[in-house]
Amino acid sequence: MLTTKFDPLKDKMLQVLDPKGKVVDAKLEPKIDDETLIKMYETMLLGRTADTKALQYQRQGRMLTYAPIKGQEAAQVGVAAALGKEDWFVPAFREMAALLYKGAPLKQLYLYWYGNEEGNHFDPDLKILPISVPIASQINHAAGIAYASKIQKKEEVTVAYVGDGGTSHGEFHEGVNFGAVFNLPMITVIQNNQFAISTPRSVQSKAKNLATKAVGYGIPGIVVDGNDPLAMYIATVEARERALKGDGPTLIEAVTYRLGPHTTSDDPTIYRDEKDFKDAETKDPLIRFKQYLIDKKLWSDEKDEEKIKEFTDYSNKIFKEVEETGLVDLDDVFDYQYETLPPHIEEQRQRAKERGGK
Amino acid sequence: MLTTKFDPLKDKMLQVLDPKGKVVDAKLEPKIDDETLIKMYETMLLGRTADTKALQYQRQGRMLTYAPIKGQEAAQVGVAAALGKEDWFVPAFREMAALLYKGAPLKQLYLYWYGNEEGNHFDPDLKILPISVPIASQINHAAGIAYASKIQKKEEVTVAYVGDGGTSHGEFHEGVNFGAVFNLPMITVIQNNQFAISTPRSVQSKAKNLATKAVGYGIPGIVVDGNDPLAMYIATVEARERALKGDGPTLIEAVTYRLGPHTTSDDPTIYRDEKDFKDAETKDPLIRFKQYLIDKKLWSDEKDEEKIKEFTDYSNKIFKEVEETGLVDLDDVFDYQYETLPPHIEEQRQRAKERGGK
Amino acid sequence: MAVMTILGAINHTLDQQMEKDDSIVLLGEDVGFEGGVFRVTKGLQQKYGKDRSIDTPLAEAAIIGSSIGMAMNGLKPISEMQFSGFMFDGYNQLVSHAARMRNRTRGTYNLPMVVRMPYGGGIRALEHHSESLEVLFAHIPGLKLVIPSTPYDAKGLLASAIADPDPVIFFEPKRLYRAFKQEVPEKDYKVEIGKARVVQKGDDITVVAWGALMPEAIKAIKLLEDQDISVELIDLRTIAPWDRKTVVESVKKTGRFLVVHEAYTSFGPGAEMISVINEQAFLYLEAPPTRLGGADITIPLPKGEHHFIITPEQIADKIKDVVKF
Amino acid sequence: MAVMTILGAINHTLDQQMEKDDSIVLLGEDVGFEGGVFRVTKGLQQKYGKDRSIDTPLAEAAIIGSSIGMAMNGLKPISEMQFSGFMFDGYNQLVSHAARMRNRTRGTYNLPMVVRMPYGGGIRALEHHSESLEVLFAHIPGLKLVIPSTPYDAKGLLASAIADPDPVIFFEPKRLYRAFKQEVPEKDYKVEIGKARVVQKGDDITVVAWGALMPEAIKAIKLLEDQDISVELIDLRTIAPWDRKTVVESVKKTGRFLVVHEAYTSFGPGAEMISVINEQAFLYLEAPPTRLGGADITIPLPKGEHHFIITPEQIADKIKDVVKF
Ligand SMILES: Cc1ncc(C[n+]2csc(CCOP(=O)(O)OP(=O)(O)O)c2C)c(N)n1
Ligand SMILES: Cc1ncc(C[n+]2csc(CCOP(=O)(O)OP(=O)(O)O)c2C)c(N)n1
Ligand SMILES: [Mg+2]
Ligand SMILES: [Mg+2]
Repeated sequence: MLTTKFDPLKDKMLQVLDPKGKVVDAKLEPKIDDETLIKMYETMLLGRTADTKALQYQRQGRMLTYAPIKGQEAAQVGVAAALGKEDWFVPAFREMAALLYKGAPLKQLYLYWYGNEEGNHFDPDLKILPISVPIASQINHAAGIAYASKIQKKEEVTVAYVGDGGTSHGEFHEGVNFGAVFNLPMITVIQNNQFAISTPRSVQSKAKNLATKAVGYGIPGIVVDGNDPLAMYIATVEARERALKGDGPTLIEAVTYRLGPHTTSDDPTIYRDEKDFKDAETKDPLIRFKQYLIDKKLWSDEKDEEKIKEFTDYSNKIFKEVEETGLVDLDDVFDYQYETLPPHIEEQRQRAKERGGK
Repeated sequence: MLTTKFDPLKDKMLQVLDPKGKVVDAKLEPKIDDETLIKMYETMLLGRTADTKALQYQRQGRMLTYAPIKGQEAAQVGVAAALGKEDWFVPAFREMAALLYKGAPLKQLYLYWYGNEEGNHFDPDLKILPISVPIASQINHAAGIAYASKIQKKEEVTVAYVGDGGTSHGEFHEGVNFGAVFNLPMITVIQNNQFAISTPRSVQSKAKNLATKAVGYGIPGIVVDGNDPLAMYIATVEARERALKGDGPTLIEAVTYRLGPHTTSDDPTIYRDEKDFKDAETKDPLIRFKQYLIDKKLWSDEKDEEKIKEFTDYSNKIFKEVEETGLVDLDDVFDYQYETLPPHIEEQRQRAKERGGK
Repeated sequence: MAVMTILGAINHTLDQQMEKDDSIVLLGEDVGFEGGVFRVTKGLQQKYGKDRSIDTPLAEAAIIGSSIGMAMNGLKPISEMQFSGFMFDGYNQLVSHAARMRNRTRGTYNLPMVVRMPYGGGIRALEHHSESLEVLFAHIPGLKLVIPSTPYDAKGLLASAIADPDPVIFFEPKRLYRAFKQEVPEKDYKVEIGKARVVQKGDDITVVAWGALMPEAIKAIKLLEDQDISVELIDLRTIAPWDRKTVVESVKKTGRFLVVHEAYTSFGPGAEMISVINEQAFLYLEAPPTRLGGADITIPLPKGEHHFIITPEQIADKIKDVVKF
Repeated sequence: MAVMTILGAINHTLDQQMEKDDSIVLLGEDVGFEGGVFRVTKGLQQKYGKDRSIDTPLAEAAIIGSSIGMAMNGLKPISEMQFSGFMFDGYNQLVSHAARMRNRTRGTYNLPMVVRMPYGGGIRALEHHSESLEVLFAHIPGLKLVIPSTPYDAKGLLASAIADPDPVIFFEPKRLYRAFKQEVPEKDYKVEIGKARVVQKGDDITVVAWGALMPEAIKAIKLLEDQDISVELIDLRTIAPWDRKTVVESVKKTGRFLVVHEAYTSFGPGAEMISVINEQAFLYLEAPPTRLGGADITIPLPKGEHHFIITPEQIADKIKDVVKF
């Protein structure tokens, strides 16, 4: 088992591809069909492109606060690719690439950051939860979903994401422990991007790595190179199998680096170490995965340029659609408070309409 | 270091005295002067006696809800005896014996359960915090106190107690982690008495022991026989030294068993296993510590009977005083809300007085 | 028909609903094997199994947070906070998620979930065991809050809460758990959420109360029997959304209003009712709409609790004050 | 005298107080090195060191809970909740401990601590970044809640909050952080907690507002300039304990009352003021005391936030309604 071989107590990190895209241990290399490999890379590339564009829109004053994923694409797509359609995905708020892979339309992801609740209005068949802003609280939702899967004997796994900062929060503790105690089909992925806004990882925990927390919950944990999609993939496949077999949850720490700002309101140059940052850039997940596909003759630099152009156009087109949706209707902010709106709120709606609200 | 030798990952338990009071490893036996040994035992015995009496008073309808300590005396006195006068003690709510050792008057401990806030009105020189009912929340107070000690360069350690149930709570996680991250002079003692009301320890965590949680915080942890006052003592001495040296916090799991009900409103026979209970009775901390002192010629059965009689009378006398204090004055429930009572609350007090409140 | 206490009625209703609907699960600290510290859920784990009557770790955010997840994946969780004073750790889940999931997802996910909690004082309990925190739920859009004062209503309101497609907070007046019995129909019936009950008709003053203070209000009216005061007594039953219509109509008739609650007075639930009466019945008022609430002090431990508890005498005096204004 | 924004005044006050008193420490998420996400504490770690300006783990219960411990052991902690919508994890510490420690220990321990949090909407922010949760603090005995609306008051109220021997919640109207500047004296001065400020005298109606809505109320009055309405405008400044005397005296004079707040209307802060006015000025009332609050809906994301935000026009219309009643 990977979680035994890469026991977090040994402080070793699971890696399949090195930063240059070379396979470090052929025995670990997963057998993924070409189509899926290409889908994985394309989703990472779409994620990267849409991310870059979102930042641009924001700088142009067209997009609101946005939380970039740059550098974290592998930590997301590697997991999503290992999931079935039937599995649940419970995001924090910085998982755009995983959501895209899971089938969320880019339009909705943009809509959300554009400030419209329609962005969280996913097709229920996607089994995606809405973005969760209160840090770590979503892990408890994942535990509940997984509990329901278990007792209703549904063959499905729930994956929840949380940041390195989130691991310090009480809700992380309660949620992961709940999953452990009831042996739930659940995977918690810590996207350790080294920062919680300006606060470095070292302020969150004195432990060598965050996956050691698994020990205290009595569940398997593993530290994975979060910039390596194949390592993330195999760690997830194993965790998922364990979950489906009834062997309970797994805690995966994806070690990555946030190459962008926390959000568009943030200036990372204030607090990050320039050398660390430069070093992190050389470990960019896209570089290594592209090289891996090129070596496998599944990709080329020309193709890459072509796709970036395509995705850029696509992002622009989608964002234009988003901008055309304009403001949220008055009815929309009232209609979903309850199934049946209580009379006094109905009156508030009417008064807002009389004032000319639409 | 004990925490290395008894690394919780090895799932070994630190013990000095076996259930019969024999020293299991002479190298571990601490050199405690006779006076202190006797004070330790006498405090355990006073705790036991006052506890038995409190249950009786309650059954006679004279005492309100009370949370007994029976079986947990060593887990408390072993720690308290290792502390200095300058150290802080942060209780949960089931630490009567530790509080007695730390200098809290029995009268106040009784007054608290009798339903009078005066019971928490300790002399500040005792450095005891009031009883904390919201589970695990007190650990964050301990972290704050220890932070203040550290940056004010006060040579003092803070000990916080929590139950096995409390380890599942978010506040446990946040508080212990805060202490770890800032390397604070703080010791967290988990009194694992096997139950949180009716809920068995196994429902709180899937891990083999609760001290393994230390691993995830990057601090030393240790599993100690909580019915062995000498084991608790040496574990605390070591943790305290570490704390004073600036080497940060320690997590101690004291493995014990709640021989009484959760509180006087509870009937443990519903949920506890009779065999486990009988077995736990044979591990009673008083039995073994008495024998140890007898073997050391510091105690005798006659002395024991004499002391029990003395402590019984003492408890009766104190409880009589408590009963004589009667109801809480009206002014007392208003006076301490703020340093200066806002006018509208002052009016509420006046109205209550006009209604005849005293 | 069987004669039941409030506690018995809740247990019976949980049983009846769980029997009908296997998507219902109970969860909370000690709710399973032992049936809760008050024994409200007694026997249900034995009958429905551990999967559906869950002893959880001591973790309120996990209890409410996992309920949310369960509700999103086909279950109808009914969780228990052991005492309302211990719900704080779960409060974030209620405010930030339970209240918002339907709106946040524009209807993809609604949350059929109930959170039960014993509330209120008067049982000589330890600190944090006596809170009346209505406002903390009533102020939050997306939540509902109901509080029965009789076994009949306990059953009917709980059945409605369980059937409700949105999250409902169900406060249980622990002081009344075993205080009295009432005939409760065996059949499955509902008491509508959002509808008050006129306990007694009257012309001089409208008195609104709920939960643990209903019996005290009734006693107060008894104390006034020899006075010539005709009281219209309303059991609000639902605090959010409360039945403005019934209350306002009543005040339009009586011209006088008193609301009685154990919650702290300042920024308390009564203030809301007074505000609405001002908005909707100002010209009918013959005296200032008035409240009698708990003092703005930490609820004292038992030996001082009498300074806090609201008595029938105090209610009667306040009624007289308002009528004599 | 220097010209400052509200944000600048808070930073300057923290600096001035920390310089005077080394027992003051700042703590919270990102408050140290970076100076907070709004830069309110900028430069203070550089000046006073890491021990006194602490970047904490992401854990609100630890932030407030450890503040309590610090306050018991000789420090004066000033903590920051990054946004008030994220304080829930720390709310238990505020309600169950900060508010109660003095009473619980009958005076052995008091807690000189301040909890700062930006509150309110109107900055086109993400979910949970726009809450106005006054009631959650004002309803709890043992806490105080202050909200400045000007740089001058921000300095004076913060200085008072720091000097206060009891816990004070300090709401910062983030919408106004950098909205305008005002002359702020360099010297250390205080604005008394519990004292409102009469912004403008008037005879026809008393309007009460605070924090982020003060500028809107002032604009509303401007909009009414050509109408013959004389408004007495009061900046409440302290929500708990609020200045009943100033407000009630004003209403006795004007006979009319409007309170404006962004908090949800139902069970909102305005209801409390209306209740007290009923109790203390009923016979002076010429119109129902009225509130204009946020709708009882989850605060919408930016593209729908305008449906929620209270505008000067709405305030002006409401003033007219009350005066014309
Ligand atoms: C409970 C809570 N506290 C504070 C915040 C404000 N906040 C938003 S993101 C963030 C940092 C999160 O760090 P991490 O968990 O590492 O996730 P990342 O942003 O790196 O993806 C903070 C403090 C919040 N959203 N929720
Ligand atoms: C936050 C919170 N939730 C629930 C309770 C109710 N309660 C009181 S004691 C207890 C069990 C505590 O178990 P444990 O931590 O093991 O301590 P023990 O009682 O065994 O000493 C519970 C659930 C509480 N006091 N606080
Ligand atoms: Mg991070
Ligand atoms: Mg226990």
